Amino acid sequence: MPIANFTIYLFTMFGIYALFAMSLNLQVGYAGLVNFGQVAFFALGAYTSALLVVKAGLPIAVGIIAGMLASGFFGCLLAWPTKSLKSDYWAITTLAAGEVIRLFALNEKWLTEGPFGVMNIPQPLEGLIDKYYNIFYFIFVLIVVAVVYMLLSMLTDSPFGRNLKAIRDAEDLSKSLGKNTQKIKVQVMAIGGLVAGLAGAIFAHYMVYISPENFRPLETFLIWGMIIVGGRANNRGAILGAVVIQTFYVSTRFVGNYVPIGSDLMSAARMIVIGLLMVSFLIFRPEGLLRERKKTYPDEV
Amino acid sequence: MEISQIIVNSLIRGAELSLLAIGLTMVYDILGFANFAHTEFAAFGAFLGFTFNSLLGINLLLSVVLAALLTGLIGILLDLSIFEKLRARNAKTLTMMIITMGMGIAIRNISRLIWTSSTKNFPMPLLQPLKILGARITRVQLGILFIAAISMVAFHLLLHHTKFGKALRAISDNKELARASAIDSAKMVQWMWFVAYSYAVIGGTMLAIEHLLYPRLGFDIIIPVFCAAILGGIGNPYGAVLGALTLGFAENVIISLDFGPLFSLGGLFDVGSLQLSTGYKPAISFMILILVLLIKPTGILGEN
Amino acid sequence: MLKIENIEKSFGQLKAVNGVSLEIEKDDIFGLIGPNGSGKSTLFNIISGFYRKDKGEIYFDGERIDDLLPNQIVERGLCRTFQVSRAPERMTVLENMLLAAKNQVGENPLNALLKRPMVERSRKKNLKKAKELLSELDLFHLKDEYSGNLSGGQKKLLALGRIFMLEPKMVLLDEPTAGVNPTLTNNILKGMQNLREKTENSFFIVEHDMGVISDVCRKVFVLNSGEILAEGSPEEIQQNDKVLDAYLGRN
Amino acid sequence: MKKSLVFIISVTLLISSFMSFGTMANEGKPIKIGLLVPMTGTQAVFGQDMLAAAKLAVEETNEAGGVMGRPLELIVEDTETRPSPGMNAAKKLIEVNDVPILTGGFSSGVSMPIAEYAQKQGVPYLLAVPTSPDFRHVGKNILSVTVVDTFKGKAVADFAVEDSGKDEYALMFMNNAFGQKLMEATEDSLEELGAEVVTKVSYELGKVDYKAELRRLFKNDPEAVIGTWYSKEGLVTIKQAYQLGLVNPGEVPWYVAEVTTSFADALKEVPEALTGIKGLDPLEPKQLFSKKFEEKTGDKPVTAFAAQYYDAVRMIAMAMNFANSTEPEAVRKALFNIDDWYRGVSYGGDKRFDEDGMQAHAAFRKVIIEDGELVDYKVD
Repeated sequence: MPIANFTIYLFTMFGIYALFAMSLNLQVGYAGLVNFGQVAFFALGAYTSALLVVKAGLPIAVGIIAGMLASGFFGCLLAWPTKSLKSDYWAITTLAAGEVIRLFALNEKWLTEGPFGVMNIPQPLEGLIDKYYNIFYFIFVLIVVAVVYMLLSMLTDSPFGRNLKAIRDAEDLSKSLGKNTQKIKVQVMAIGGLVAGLAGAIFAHYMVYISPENFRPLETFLIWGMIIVGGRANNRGAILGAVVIQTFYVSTRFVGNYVPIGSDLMSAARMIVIGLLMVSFLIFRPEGLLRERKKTYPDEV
Repeated sequence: MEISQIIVNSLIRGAELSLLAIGLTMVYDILGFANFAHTEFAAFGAFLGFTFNSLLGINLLLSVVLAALLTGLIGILLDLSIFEKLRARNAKTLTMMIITMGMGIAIRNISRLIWTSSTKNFPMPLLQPLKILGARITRVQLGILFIAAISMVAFHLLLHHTKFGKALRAISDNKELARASAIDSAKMVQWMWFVAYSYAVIGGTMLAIEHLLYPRLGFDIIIPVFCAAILGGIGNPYGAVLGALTLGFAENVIISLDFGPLFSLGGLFDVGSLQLSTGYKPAISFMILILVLLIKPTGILGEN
Repeated sequence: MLKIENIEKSFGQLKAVNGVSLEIEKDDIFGLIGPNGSGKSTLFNIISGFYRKDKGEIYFDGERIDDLLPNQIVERGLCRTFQVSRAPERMTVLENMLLAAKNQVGENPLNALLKRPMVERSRKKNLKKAKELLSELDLFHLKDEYSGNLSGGQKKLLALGRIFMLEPKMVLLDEPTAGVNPTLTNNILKGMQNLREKTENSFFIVEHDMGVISDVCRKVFVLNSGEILAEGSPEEIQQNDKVLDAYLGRN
Repeated sequence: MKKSLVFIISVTLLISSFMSFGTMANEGKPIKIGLLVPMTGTQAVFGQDMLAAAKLAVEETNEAGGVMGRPLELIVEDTETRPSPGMNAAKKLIEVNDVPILTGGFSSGVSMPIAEYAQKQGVPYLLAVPTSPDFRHVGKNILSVTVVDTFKGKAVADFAVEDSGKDEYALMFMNNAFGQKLMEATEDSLEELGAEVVTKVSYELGKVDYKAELRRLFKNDPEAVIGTWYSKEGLVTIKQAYQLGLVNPGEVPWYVAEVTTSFADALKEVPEALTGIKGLDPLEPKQLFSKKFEEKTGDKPVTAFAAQYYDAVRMIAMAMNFANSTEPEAVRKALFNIDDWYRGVSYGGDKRFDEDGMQAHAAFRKVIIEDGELVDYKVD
């Protein structure tokens, strides 16, 4: 069943990227906060969970939750100094913060093992389920995606979600209507952080090994591609985008088997396509594949 | 390290960054969005210059000028084909910013596709350094300082003694008014892209000459360049130069400082020498950026 | 009710507001007029907390508010509109109204997830009120339209509607009829007066259209070059020589 | 929702069809082995070189009759020098292409998770370049054609101390798994020899400015420098060190753990800056491989890694012939039997494994750089 295994692996990765993309989508799509360093949150979730489980011997569930909290806390921390600034500054600050987290993981060997990475990260229930572990993990990820999707939909449909859209479309209007926009921005960075941290922790326990190399800025660009192609302010769009971009990314591997093109060229070409996809979607179909849904209230009163 | 050496190193770093920051700050100011592809075009232009110089055998200065002009033209073309339309559509700054990010990814990888990931080295004589006031400096670095100085004087003249410069300053001073007035702002904006990218190419080439040329060069300097522009106050080209020099100085000082005495609390504890790991060097500009944003987001020369 | 004392504000060399003092009582409509660049909008931005004053004090309901953030000022019942109406591109008219509702349970993300029944109840209540207000403002037929697609006048009406969702004690209206066609202008004024009678709150209107002001305002302040030039009833103002010279004389 | 469902289904079909192509081809004649190469990312520079060497080995194997009478074929996958794509590559090779054995690899950080995975899947992985001592403990399926870092560290420390007789050393190694282990090993060996390490500098890969690192390196006035680089970083470092006036091998000698790897670019670009620098390179017996490689590709191999890739592929082919099987476990066992027979082209050519599947022997060549050429060097 090797092919089935590979397919399950791919679909598990779809799920992890879908979580990751949804976290960015909440910040960018709903609240209009440009975050070019989302990979930092992913990394924090992954490292926190991995280190707590491997080094402190805590249960995996505790690790995952701690990973989420660490990443959510980092969101607050990052949002604090920038909360009153224009969104351009967010873009730059987050881009830089993403690199700082990676540098920290690379340089603080006493804590993170530096470039060696964290090895032998335990997997949930690994002793109990043996043969079909891939399938088990895939189902686990699927359930997490479904739950997160549901919770995020509840959030974005709520007055909180409406406040986010108002900040995105007209920040001073929200202020004039009594919204504490700074607090809301901190909240949304925290929630986005929680979800990205969750994605990171799940990733770490799936890969069994993480190192700073996993968290290069490239990952952030990939998920940007996902939400722009899939559709901003639409969680289904984020999931669809994750599937499309990830499929494109992996399938170029297969193309390489049939078309004689150097692998370096292939990788460059792949990123050119993703860059151009971002640009042309924003010009010709800014809403993405799945557009933001209009919220209507049927006559119920 | 000798203080004279710190000053020389800071000057060189500052000179390279300022030519990049000038264009970034102009575009940011006039069009209202951060151009994340700015440094990528600098690297792209440096590659063009390298190609002219070492493959076609054109003289180095001429190659750089040609590359700068060509990249400037690309800037104009991109404005005509993309940004002008988006401005007409009143696209949000967020959209513009993400487009430049996407564009940056594409340009970076186009360079990779054309010139491959392997590094290029501008053919330069490798010479032992000269010693000036105790500081070591190479002839190439002296040349870089010289060209940067000339470029900055030229920019000053451009800003104050040409129709373009006057229009640019007018728009910068009062954007509402300029939009309403008869100034042909579309044409002016295109000139601005041209100047911004040409200067970026000069800066990028200087970086490539001093160090190395490779496709990710543009991405590696994006944070310092932004930091310099913000430090100097967005929209202020002189501020950008000052910001770049300040950043260069800060980077060099912080990395050579020994924090040991500070943490020993006046000799109470023996902590030995305590220096920031050089691995954190790229993080210095980020720390400065955060500090500026916290204390004075309008930059050193900016108004409140 | 609103007391402004000696407010000053400069932008670089330019003194936009230069020592303005004025007082506004409860339950009536007041006007603020002045030529372009006289500092009206700047003053509004200072009162509503969008700009920081350089000097001076502002009191609302006896409480000092000049150091508060915009949202804190709104919480105390002092609300504003903008000269160029803000209209979120991808939010419907009805969502705009719901956005403005005060103290919604579901604005806290935790409540939105955990206190679903309460959120639902508050939503129903606000929905009812929003629909009623929309009907009164003659916007009900547009309730599912994106607010970004409305005309300028409709946006101004919507701005008024949002303000009333907030149940304010006092409203600062920044040129509520500028650039609006006469029919809609009437709608806006009528809506404003109707609602004011019902809710007994005060209005402070910036206008440059003297006609609008004299129709609805009890008292008018005239601002010129950042200073109060005159104050009084619309009739008094229209006969004030200084005002005629500085402002009306040019028309 | 319907649309996205249709989309997901079509994507699945697309992927499966690609994959079934893969397996159908698998039933054809050639015997396939999986090769992991960094063709992109930070170490792409070496990728071409190593791939060419592996292809040369395949060609020679096939000219000599192939494997069990069938042609040998490489399935090449790019690791992008990143763990996740590396893992994707390995999974694809094992699960889709169903290869009986993996080889190649470059950075230990990328290869470690792959090794863990291959061990679990029961597929042997013959490491061609990664050198972390940790591979020893992953499991029986992990074997190596190259010596671990501890060997190299000891070798360069011995050379430096024996040659220079100095006591105070400054070390400069890259901040990745390879560099850090090598630095540890070098430091330990130096201390055993009674010498002292006065400064340790770890540098981040891929930067263009190592002036700060170089100043650190010389801060405590070391009597000699030991370090290693990858080609690009080596070029920048030596250029800037030279311009800072820090390269005076007459006064402060430099010893480099892997000369060709460190200075592949620098030897071409700035040979004058390298004069007098000494170091080690894996010994390639009689340079036979380099000659063949040059005939084939027109260039000399850039680094010694090429020879290691060549060895890995030749050894796998030989093992399959010995075992007369492509069954993973049989091939793995056979690798232990061929090692007395096979004469390699890297590290002196002795390719005998120890009981953990690691290399037990290594021979180095001591060189000094003169006029951009590596010249054999003898310690007096």
